[in-house]
Amino acid sequence: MLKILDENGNVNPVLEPELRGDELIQMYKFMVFSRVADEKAFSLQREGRMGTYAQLKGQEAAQVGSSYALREMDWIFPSYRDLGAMIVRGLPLEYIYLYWMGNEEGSRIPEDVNVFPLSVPVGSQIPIGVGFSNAIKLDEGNAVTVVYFGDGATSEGDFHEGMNWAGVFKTPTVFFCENNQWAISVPRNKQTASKTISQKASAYGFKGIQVDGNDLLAVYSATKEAVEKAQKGEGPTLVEAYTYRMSDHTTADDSGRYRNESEIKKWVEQDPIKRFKLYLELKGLLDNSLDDKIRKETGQMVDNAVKKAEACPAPKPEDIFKYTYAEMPDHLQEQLDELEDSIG
Amino acid sequence: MLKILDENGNVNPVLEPELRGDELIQMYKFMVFSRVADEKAFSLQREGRMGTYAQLKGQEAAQVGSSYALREMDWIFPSYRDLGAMIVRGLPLEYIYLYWMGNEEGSRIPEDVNVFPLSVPVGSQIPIGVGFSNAIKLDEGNAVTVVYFGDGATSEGDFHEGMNWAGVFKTPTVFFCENNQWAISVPRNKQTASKTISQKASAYGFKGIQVDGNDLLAVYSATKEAVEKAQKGEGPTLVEAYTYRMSDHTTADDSGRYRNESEIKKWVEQDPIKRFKLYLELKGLLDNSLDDKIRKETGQMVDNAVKKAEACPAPKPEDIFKYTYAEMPDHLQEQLDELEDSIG
Amino acid sequence: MPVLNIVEAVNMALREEMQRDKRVVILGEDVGVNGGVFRATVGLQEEFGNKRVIDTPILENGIVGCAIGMAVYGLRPVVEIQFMGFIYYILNHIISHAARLRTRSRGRYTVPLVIRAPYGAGIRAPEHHSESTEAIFAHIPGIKVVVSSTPRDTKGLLISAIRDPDPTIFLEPKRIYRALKGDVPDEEYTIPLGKARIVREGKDLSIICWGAMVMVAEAVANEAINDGLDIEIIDLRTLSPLDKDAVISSVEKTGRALVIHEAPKTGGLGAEIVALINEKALLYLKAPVLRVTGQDVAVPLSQAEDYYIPSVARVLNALRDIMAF
Amino acid sequence: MPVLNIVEAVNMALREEMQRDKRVVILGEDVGVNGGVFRATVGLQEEFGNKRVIDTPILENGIVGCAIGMAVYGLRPVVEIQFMGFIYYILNHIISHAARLRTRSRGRYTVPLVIRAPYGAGIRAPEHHSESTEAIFAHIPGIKVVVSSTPRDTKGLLISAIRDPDPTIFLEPKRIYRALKGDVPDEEYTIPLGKARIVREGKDLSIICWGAMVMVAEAVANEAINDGLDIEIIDLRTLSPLDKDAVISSVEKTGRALVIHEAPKTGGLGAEIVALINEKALLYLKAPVLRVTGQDVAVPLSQAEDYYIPSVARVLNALRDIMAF
Ligand SMILES: Cc1ncc(C[n+]2csc(CCOP(=O)(O)OP(=O)(O)O)c2C)c(N)n1
Ligand SMILES: Cc1ncc(C[n+]2csc(CCOP(=O)(O)OP(=O)(O)O)c2C)c(N)n1
Ligand SMILES: [Mg+2]
Ligand SMILES: [Mg+2]
Repeated sequence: MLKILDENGNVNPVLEPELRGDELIQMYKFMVFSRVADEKAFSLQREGRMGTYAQLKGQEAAQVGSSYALREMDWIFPSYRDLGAMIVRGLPLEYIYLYWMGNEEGSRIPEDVNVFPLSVPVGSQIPIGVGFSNAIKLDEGNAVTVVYFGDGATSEGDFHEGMNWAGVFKTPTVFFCENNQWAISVPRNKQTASKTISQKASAYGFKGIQVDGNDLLAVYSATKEAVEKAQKGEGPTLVEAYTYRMSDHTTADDSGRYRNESEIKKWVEQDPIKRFKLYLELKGLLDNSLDDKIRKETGQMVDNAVKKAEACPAPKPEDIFKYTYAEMPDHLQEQLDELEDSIG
Repeated sequence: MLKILDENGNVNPVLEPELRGDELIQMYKFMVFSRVADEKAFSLQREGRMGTYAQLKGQEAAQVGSSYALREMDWIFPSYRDLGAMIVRGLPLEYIYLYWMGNEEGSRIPEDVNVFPLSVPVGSQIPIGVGFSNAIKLDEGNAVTVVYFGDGATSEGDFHEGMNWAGVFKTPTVFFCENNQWAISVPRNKQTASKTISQKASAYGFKGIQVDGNDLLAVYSATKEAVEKAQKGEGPTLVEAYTYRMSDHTTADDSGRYRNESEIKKWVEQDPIKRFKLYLELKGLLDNSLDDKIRKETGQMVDNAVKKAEACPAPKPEDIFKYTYAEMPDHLQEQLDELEDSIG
Repeated sequence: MPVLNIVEAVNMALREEMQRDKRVVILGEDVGVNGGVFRATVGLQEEFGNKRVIDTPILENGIVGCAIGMAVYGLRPVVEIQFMGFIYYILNHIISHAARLRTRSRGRYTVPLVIRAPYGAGIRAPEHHSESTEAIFAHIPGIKVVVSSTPRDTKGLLISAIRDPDPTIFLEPKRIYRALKGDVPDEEYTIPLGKARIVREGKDLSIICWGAMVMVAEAVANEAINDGLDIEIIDLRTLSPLDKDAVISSVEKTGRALVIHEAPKTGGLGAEIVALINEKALLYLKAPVLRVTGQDVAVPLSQAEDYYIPSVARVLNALRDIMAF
Repeated sequence: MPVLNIVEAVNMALREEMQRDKRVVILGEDVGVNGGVFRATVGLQEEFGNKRVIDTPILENGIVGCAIGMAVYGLRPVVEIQFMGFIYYILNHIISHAARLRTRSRGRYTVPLVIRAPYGAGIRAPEHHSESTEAIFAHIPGIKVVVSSTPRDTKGLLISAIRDPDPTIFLEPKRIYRALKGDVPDEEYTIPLGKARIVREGKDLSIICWGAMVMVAEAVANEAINDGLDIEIIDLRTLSPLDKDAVISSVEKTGRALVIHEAPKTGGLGAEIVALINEKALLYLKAPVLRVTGQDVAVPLSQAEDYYIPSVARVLNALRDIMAF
């Protein structure tokens, strides 16, 4: 397992990636932002201001480290839990909030943001992302596609077929598995008898690598290497980020039913933000006052996103019809009329 | 790649399985029977007496060697090409002929024959066979299930999900892949970038083994070992039989469109029956007169099966209705009446 | 008699059948330790162990493929698909094997299998968690499709489905999973598959519906009293095979009919019911049979969900159109 | 004008569109070197190379998943599913993504994708090679479903489907793949999706059908002349969205209608057409609209296949029932 930072923030100098101080701070900010935005979403849900929501707590390094390693032109295909990755790629937080508040406007991704709408059917974004990267290759583009998915998703046929396709056609794809040890209530060792997730890549003729998913630098380095390899035409890589889902599966779940407090505690000690903070402090890039400032600014940004999301008008009847096809067929117009009639 | 017999019939004495002379001759008979039955099916199709048919020519050792390694109680879940395996397991040839002649009676497997009806949707028999073997395990039975499939089938989600299930639940399953180098027109190296099929097992936490699929003894030994392991509760094995489809994909195919005569020639030299015959001759178990006798008897048996299959009456209208449910619902009775009305 | 909600009735049916018949096993994602995301299987793994209540990996297609194999062996698997929105993965195994193994093998191999899935909109669930695609299944020969609409029916129908020798898709209307409570007999009972329930007798118009729409129909019937209308409500209970007689005799009596379903209109099961009435009772009809259904769009996310689900107002409009015809 | 069969017309349409639009790519099992198991893509890989005519591994679900990704990128993938019997694997990607990406993303992401599949019985094919499950697709909002029945239509409709900005399932009736020949203009032309074709005008009864059933309808119409009947035949051409006007105005004229399809009866698209007529033209009806369809059974193997496919005799029986009503 690739590890660059230890639990106390000490870096392995041989493996330390070349990143400027402002970049490191930026990554830290993204992690903090993800955490705060995540916690906010949780309270919004509890207050009845948001629907079911899937928290990412504990997976900030995995998401931020991987997405930060991408270039402007690259694309991501996230799962439902990947708020952190989407944010880093430039999707304004209010979009993600809007989606979970039950408004499709949240998936009207801005034209210049290379993010696919998050996918709910587990693993289904994998072949779509692979096909997209295959199109890039056919079109002789330079971009690389990262597909995000969980450990549970590796059981689905979609994972297998996407991996197989990528291997055969050597697509510029990075398969990024956030192995957070749980798929709702099913632990990783009951999901597959494979020793690691990363070794599954060999069944498809390419490399897999397991990294400490709570180590921002390890995640960043492994992803960057995979992206570079893909971009050079050397095909796909599977990156397994070994991490942990610190929260319940979603706001509708109660993980106390199936896992121990002690396990969670152990992992809380491995908190990826804490570890990176220690590293930044050791490097002299961060102190308490800067941290306070970052957290304060983050809080404001998140509040701002809540405001924007809540200010977005609710869908009108016509909105549920008019994007079904490029042109609205007669029968939908008829159904819209009928609906409007009933609303009066 | 496990190999026990070389091209000239010389055996590796260390690996030679313990089989009596009559058993060896029986296996030889099964191979010859498969070949003759296969060629007969081909001519029946050409004469318009049978529908599309998928020949097994070249895969006799793979099918006979594997199915002969099973015990009475074991089960097989074949694909469309597995006439040889089904025969060995006791399914009378006329059943298989009847099926390809377009009569469902061909899949009315006799009660004492542990053979599942052959499956056409590529790979779909895999999870079914795995589930069946899981049921054996839950029921604390001793039987083992062998699922047969091709190299092409390994690309399907069904393969992946079946393998994953077997790994997680340690089911008594043998995955028997007849890697015949082609999936219709798609060669093995375009099917998956994996170096071997057998290595795919490691993605599921169990062992895979590649054997020379034209070497009856190697196939037999590897399967037998896998069955014993499964029976002892040690879980599944993937056996890759490296062989060759000497015929077209089916009688509806023309492989001249996508592969070279020279490739076929090379493999014809590897003919599994020829190789095993040399071995038997070297062992003094077979001579020309015995061989002639075997071939003559085989011819008669096959002709007999043709007669039986052709003597089976065509389905009556009610036959297409009455097995849809355990009890025929009213609307099917109504539809049957309407049909009979129209026939007069 | 205990007063239970639908989830609890599911649980009771499963427990009783597992006690009665050792061949019954439960398979699904999170059905074991967690007791199911809707708690329908809660307590069952404790009681019957993890060989009979099996937490599976995430592979719907594989679960059903494996369950078919188990059913062929002679077990009685009951699979939970977590939400109907994830059921499409299983279509191939249902169509190509479960539904036709009996006829393929002329009765030698059979598939006594139940697939349970919560379905329908109305609980502000995330995307893909609100679908109603029962019509797809009702079009597949060789399987049965059952939808319950009360706690009492849930237990009786689910037990029948488990005992049925053929594969059954058993749909549970999650909108009323907990919203509706009712008496559920403790003792063993079954409700036959293929028989509709007359929820309420009436003489002016027949509403045909199932699942959560039965409640909508009841609300409509109550409103319609103000218009002086006496509405009959038929809860189909089994969507395949359909209880044609129940539909036809009701329409012969009332001369007017209306179907409500949550699924999109075009090609929904409402069409089949209209076609049936047209075929068998055309001369009794005083007006066209209308359908009030989900629209032909993807089920919207929660903010617009109410536009999608047939509302009392929409049904009343249709009803008035029929009466005014 | 060249005289072509349907397979050749498919080939011509694909070739012309690939020449016209570099974004068009073909994906499928055996579509490249082998030219397709029905030869529909023959010669295309030679002409356009293996980056535009792509032989895939065997993974229907994955092909469509990947093709969706390609379409989102901006390519115009045309996928061949070798037989409709293997199409069920793709349902999840069609329903959960292809059909709803436009509405999910409010128009930001779209899926200009065509899925071609030969469908239907009548060629003595092996098991699973004779299905007609178009009704499943016609029930999915957000996609279009097209069926051609002549070589000329095939070219024009397929080109329209390829140019359409939304996902289309394009079904080719393999029973008449080669049996039917006809003029196919060399030059570019399209036939609009969503518009039916009046195959033959008549005043006594409307037969509504598609695909290989059009030929059956024509045979019936010829026979019916002996009964003194003048039959109108409507070939729907597009099953979703339906050309309601064509159906309704025909029935308003004739007052009698009959639907023929190969799919099982219950929940087949015939039901939708009956429901439509009931909704919009009830007062014009002189008799119930009848359906002559495949039965509610698995398509039998070849020896019993003819029992299953709607025959001229069965249609004539229904027609006489209608006339005698
Ligand atoms: C196809 C499908 N099946 C089931 C579900 C229900 N479900 C949602 S998340 C989840 C667990 C996924 O686990 P994993 O892939 O490890 O991702 P994580 O939630 O841990 O991020 C399940 C079963 C779904 N969304 N899609
Ligand atoms: C699900 C499915 N897709 C496509 C087909 C069409 N088809 C029949 S056989 C075949 C090739 C299978 O290749 P392989 O698994 O290697 O088996 P082989 O035919 O070589 O024995 C294909 C694509 C099918 N029967 N089922
Ligand atoms: Mg997980
Ligand atoms: Mg092969």
